[in-house]
Amino acid sequence: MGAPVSDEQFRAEIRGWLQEALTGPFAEAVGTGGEGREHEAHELRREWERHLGRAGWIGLSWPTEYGGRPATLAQQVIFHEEYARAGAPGRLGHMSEQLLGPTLLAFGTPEQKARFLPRITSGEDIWCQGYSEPGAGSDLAGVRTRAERRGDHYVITGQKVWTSLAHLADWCFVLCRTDPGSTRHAGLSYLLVPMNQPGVTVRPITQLTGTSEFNEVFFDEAVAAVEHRVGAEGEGWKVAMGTLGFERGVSTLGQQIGFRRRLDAVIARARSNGAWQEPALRDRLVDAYIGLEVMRHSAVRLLASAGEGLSGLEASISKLQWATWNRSLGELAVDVEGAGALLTGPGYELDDAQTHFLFSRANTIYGGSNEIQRNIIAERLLGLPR
Amino acid sequence: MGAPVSDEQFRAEIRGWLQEALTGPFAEAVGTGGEGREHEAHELRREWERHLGRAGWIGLSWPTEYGGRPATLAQQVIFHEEYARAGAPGRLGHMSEQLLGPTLLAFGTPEQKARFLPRITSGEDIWCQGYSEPGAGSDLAGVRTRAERRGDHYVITGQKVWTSLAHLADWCFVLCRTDPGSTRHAGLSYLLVPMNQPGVTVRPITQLTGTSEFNEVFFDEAVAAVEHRVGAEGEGWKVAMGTLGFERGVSTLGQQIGFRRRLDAVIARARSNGAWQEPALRDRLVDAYIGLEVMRHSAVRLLASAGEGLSGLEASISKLQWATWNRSLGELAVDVEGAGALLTGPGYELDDAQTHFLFSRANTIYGGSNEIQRNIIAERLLGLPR
Amino acid sequence: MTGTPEDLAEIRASVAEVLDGQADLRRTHEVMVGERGYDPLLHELLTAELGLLGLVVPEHLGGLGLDVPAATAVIEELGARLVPGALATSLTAILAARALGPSAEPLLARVVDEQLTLAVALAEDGAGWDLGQTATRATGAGDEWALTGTKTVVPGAEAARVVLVTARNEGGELGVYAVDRAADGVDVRTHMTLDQTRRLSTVRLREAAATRVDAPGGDGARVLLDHVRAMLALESAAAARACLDLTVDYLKVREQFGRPIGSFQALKHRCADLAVAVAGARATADHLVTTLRTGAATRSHDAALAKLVCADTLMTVAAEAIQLHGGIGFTFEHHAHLFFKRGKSAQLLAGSAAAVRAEVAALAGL
Amino acid sequence: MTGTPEDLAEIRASVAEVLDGQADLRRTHEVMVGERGYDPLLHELLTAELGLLGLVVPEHLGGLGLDVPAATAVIEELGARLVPGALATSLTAILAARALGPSAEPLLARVVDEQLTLAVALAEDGAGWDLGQTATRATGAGDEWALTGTKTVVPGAEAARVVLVTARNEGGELGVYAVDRAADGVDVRTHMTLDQTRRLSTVRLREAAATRVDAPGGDGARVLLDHVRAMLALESAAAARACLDLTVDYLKVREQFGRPIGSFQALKHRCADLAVAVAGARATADHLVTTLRTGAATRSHDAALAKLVCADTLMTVAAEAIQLHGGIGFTFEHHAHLFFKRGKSAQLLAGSAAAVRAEVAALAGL
Repeated sequence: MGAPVSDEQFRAEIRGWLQEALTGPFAEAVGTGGEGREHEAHELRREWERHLGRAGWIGLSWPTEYGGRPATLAQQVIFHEEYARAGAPGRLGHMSEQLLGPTLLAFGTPEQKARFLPRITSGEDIWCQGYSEPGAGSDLAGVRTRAERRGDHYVITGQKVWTSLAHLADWCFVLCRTDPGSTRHAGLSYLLVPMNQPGVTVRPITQLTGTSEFNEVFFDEAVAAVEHRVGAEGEGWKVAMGTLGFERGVSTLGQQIGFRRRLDAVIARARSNGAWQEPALRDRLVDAYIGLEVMRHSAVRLLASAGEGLSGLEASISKLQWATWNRSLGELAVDVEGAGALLTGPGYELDDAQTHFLFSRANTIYGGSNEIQRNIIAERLLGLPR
Repeated sequence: MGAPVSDEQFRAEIRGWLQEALTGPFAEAVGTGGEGREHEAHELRREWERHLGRAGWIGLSWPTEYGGRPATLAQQVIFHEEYARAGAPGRLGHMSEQLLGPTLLAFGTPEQKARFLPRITSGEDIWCQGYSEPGAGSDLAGVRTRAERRGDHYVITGQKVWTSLAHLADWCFVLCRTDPGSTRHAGLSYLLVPMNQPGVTVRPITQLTGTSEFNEVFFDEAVAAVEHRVGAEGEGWKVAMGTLGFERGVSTLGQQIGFRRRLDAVIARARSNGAWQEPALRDRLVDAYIGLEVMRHSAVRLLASAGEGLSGLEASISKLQWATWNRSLGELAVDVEGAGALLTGPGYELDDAQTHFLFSRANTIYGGSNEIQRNIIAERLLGLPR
Repeated sequence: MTGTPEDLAEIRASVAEVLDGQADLRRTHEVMVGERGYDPLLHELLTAELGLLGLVVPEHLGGLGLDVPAATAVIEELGARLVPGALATSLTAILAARALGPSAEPLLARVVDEQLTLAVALAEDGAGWDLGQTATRATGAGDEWALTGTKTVVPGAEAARVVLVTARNEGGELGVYAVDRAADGVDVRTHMTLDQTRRLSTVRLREAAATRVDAPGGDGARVLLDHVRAMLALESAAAARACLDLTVDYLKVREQFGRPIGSFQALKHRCADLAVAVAGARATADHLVTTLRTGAATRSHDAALAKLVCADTLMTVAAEAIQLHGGIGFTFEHHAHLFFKRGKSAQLLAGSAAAVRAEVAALAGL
Repeated sequence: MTGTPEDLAEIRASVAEVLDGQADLRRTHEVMVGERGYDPLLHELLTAELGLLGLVVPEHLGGLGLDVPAATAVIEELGARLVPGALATSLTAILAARALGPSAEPLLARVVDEQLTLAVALAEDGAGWDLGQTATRATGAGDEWALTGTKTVVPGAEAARVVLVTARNEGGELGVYAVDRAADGVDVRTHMTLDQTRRLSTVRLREAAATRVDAPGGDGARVLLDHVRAMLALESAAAARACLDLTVDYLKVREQFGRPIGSFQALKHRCADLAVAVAGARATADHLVTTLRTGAATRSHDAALAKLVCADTLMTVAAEAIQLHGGIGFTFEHHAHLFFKRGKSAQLLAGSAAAVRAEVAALAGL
């Protein structure tokens, strides 16, 4: 698995592998766990992570010593494209691979890398992200969760919110205030905290969809080893910001395939129920198609100029584009359905259009809200004064 | 003319008078001097002001001792409605009657009222407004034009911009800084300055329409009598703010008739050239109609609750609504024309659609930009913090 | 009570007081996830105890004889709190019945007498709200009619004792009929709904006994449709205002980056635009009330236009409310999503935007 | 010159340098109000002296033989400065001629040899840009044709020596013909235009001598239309970017209420949205260049889509530019309105938004 392969070979390989896996033992997992469907099929999807890991599909471009596999940026995009095209299940390992992994590669000690990365690439460990806090929202520098150093441990007390997968995760990467007198960006540290300990309580948050993707996590004298701090004490902000850059990274490009599937489904529905004959709806559908084409061209352009990865700025433009686009498509999906979209299944069971409509409201809030992205673009790309 | 008349009588009277005047000696003035057409037919429109004045149509609701005429708020609206419906010419006396008159009534000395108001109601004096300055824009408190007191006179030096009608006006009401050490709202005074004196120079500003409605006015040791200061020295801000309130007053309500005429003309054009068959354009036209209906209902609602006049807040909502609406209609007008709208007459002579398209960009800038109105609404109506 | 502005304000205030105590948003939140989806005790309180059903029923029929604005004020107060159930549809049906003239008097008398809650059933699969395509059949004559057909997405039916139904008689004429929910041949199936504050039902009629409510030769079905649109408009305008208030209040207290987020100019300007939209919706709804009160000929036009404007305004305000609240606005326990979902149901019920816009254009003679 | 990215950057830089010196916005402002409406000396400089007309003409025809991106880079640099005249239309016509294959080689050889500037005439009264409705007639055969008909809103004709014209022969087949402006039977009347940076002409042909440029049986007229749309797209994307830069620079220095107005968050957020739109337009235009370079089958689709997106983006940016500049942006001497007017001409030329959107949908198989 060491020798580099061509993009065509790579595509054929992942496509073939996905087809086999998803028509075989994981057939039931197809289409589960997408946006707004995080609550589905946990056991099966956990097994799926291990299956992916065993086949070497986790940690593309990571060093082989940690279980990674050589892959160009283009091949990473191909992976995401094929993954979406196949309708493969939503990744429980998303945080582990897209957020924590790159952070450890950039900032981790050799021991941390050796300990944690192989368990990510094997699909064994699931990680969750402990950044947001109640009352802080998009203002990450407002972190109030405290970590007090006692010997070779930190003792952590505080509360995090919007922690997806916390109820399933083995570990959490947590931004804590280690200098009690500090404010804002200073005095924060980046700690790796085991979830399975008495001081950690997870409480699911019920969302407007009626389901729970997100959780509150309470730390009540929870413990993390000092050796599991990433970066220097007080430098957690820098480490976390590095991770945020990765978050809006290469997977955005592959995401487009999923968007196209969604759009095609809405258009197909409009054609079958007559909504396509309604000029105002048809114009909105065509505009959605055009918007997706613009995003696709933007992604290709980024890819051509990216080299190692996306800068935060390009990522901000991309986030603002797709979040807003997807939210609009969600509304369009129910408008295409018409009044029939107002009826749900028993127990508030939502169909695809309804789920899309409701869940996509989160797109423009999480991972840096539209407002935060606009601040970043205005100040850092355009250079407008603070 | 002292006894109150019913609204019906009032409407019949003004309608009859306008018809007679505009089919008789002022037939050529019909349709001249509208938005973006301020440069048209000056002599005739100056005579028109005197004709209006002689017939008692200037100063509705002002005290009869100053040449005013009893009229309810509803009747003032009726006047504006009938005026617009008749296609009567753009008012050269707009600033005099809508801005200066109410200011003098509220803040003027008995002598000032006696001297200036009768010459406004007779249509003799034309006034212009000296508020905006280069570099200050919407920030009126940034006034830098200085007025130094020397005996019974002020000596004024500075520059004003966006002064419509300055080249025709007899007088200008000018906001000056009389306390040289002051900043912002303090230290300003409101002076009445004769335009026909050596220290005043008027230079027209050519706008993006290629025509000139607005001017720069240079004061180089121009002189104003101390007795022609309105309000106390240093209290000019309060006086000017009073005037701004009036500016966005009752005439807005009558304006709707003019908007409806414009909209009807665009729809008629769309019907005749086939644009109406284009669903996207038709939807925009119907939305423009709906938007105008909403403005009409808003105006009626204000009128019902207004009593004496409109508050600044209601005026801000109304300004934001109509300016944005009219600007959109301007763009729609050329889109209805299609590529033919790209051709002008020789010398950049613009037709109605082109004039509307270009000039309406000013609507959202002058008289308090959309941004200023949003600030006012957010802070003063919604109570959001500064 | 003579119907002066002061009376009207008093009625509104007293209803508001009761609702603040018994049916605020927190209560709506609880009620909507219950089995019934509405609060029977509140229905009882507002009808039997407060006599709201008789508010605008003429005195000679046993009502209080007040004018239209008394009922619309109550619809607005219910709308601002997104109160589930058949209270708003009852008042809507009563207003429509008033507009139908003498033929509807027996129904109005019965409403007061028996304290009947009402729903209005117009839409059908395939036809939607296009009255011309109504397929439900009415057979019979005089006072005895039998209705057969299926009405869909009917609001209020879960809590109503009588349903007003549009149907076509053997002559092809469209009319308005009253059906007792408890009668033989009436099957009401209530669905769970995207907008949890407004359950919707399928009403199946098989030779169900009915009385005719409108006078032959009139436009009773249109009167009914216009009033349903008016209900959606009034509710939406009131809800939009409540939702904006909720949001602005939050922006004043919520701090980020060391400042109340309501001090950030980008958010302020967006709120200002919302305030302009809300003011417009409110004025349009007020105008519609005047139209209903005076019986103006512009009723269909004004109702269609107001439903379009007010539903869109609520949707815009509620979508921004979620965004401006950030994460907390995405939680189920928060109220923002109730407004958002209500906005979508107001948009999609009683005619799609495209259909209603086309109607407005035609009625305006454009 | 081999056409590497470095070569391309060098060409772009050297053209930009010349234009900055000879054809910046201030100069555009002067030139556009002159009698001719363009700068003949600049035309001479860029053609005869810099040899831009030969840039992408194959070497065996006397050109430099560079690839498509060399010409599109020049179109973008001209577009960013709103340079009036026939330079962009010349390069557009040359790119189209290249795409037409061997049949167009004689024209390309002549272009280099005689330093011909070119315009492209497609639209007709009634037909607009609907190729199927083209009514201009071509009679003749082989190398000798005579054209009769009237083309309207033709950009570049005021400064071009040859006009490429779509016309229909006696068999009803649509083709592309080259007409010398100076030939008998050719009457070019140039109009004053709303977008003063782009004069438009009516070209009347009465038995005007012409040569056929495309090969029979091909889609030459479509190739021409696609390239005109590409020109509008590339110009607009570049102009949108220039206009945003202009505006952002102003917001950084202009002070109100004691602060640079660019520090007000509401304006910042609006600029951020513009930056996103500009980035999207630019990516879409870049993609179109790749399509033209590779001769991909998606040419018509990509050109239509890019013209729609880029023209709308320019219009949005320029409208905001006027608003964000405030009063000064409303003056004739300021540049903001030039972008605004250019945006409208890009929107209205080569097909209305509705027509182009419908084409995109059809070509995408939606």
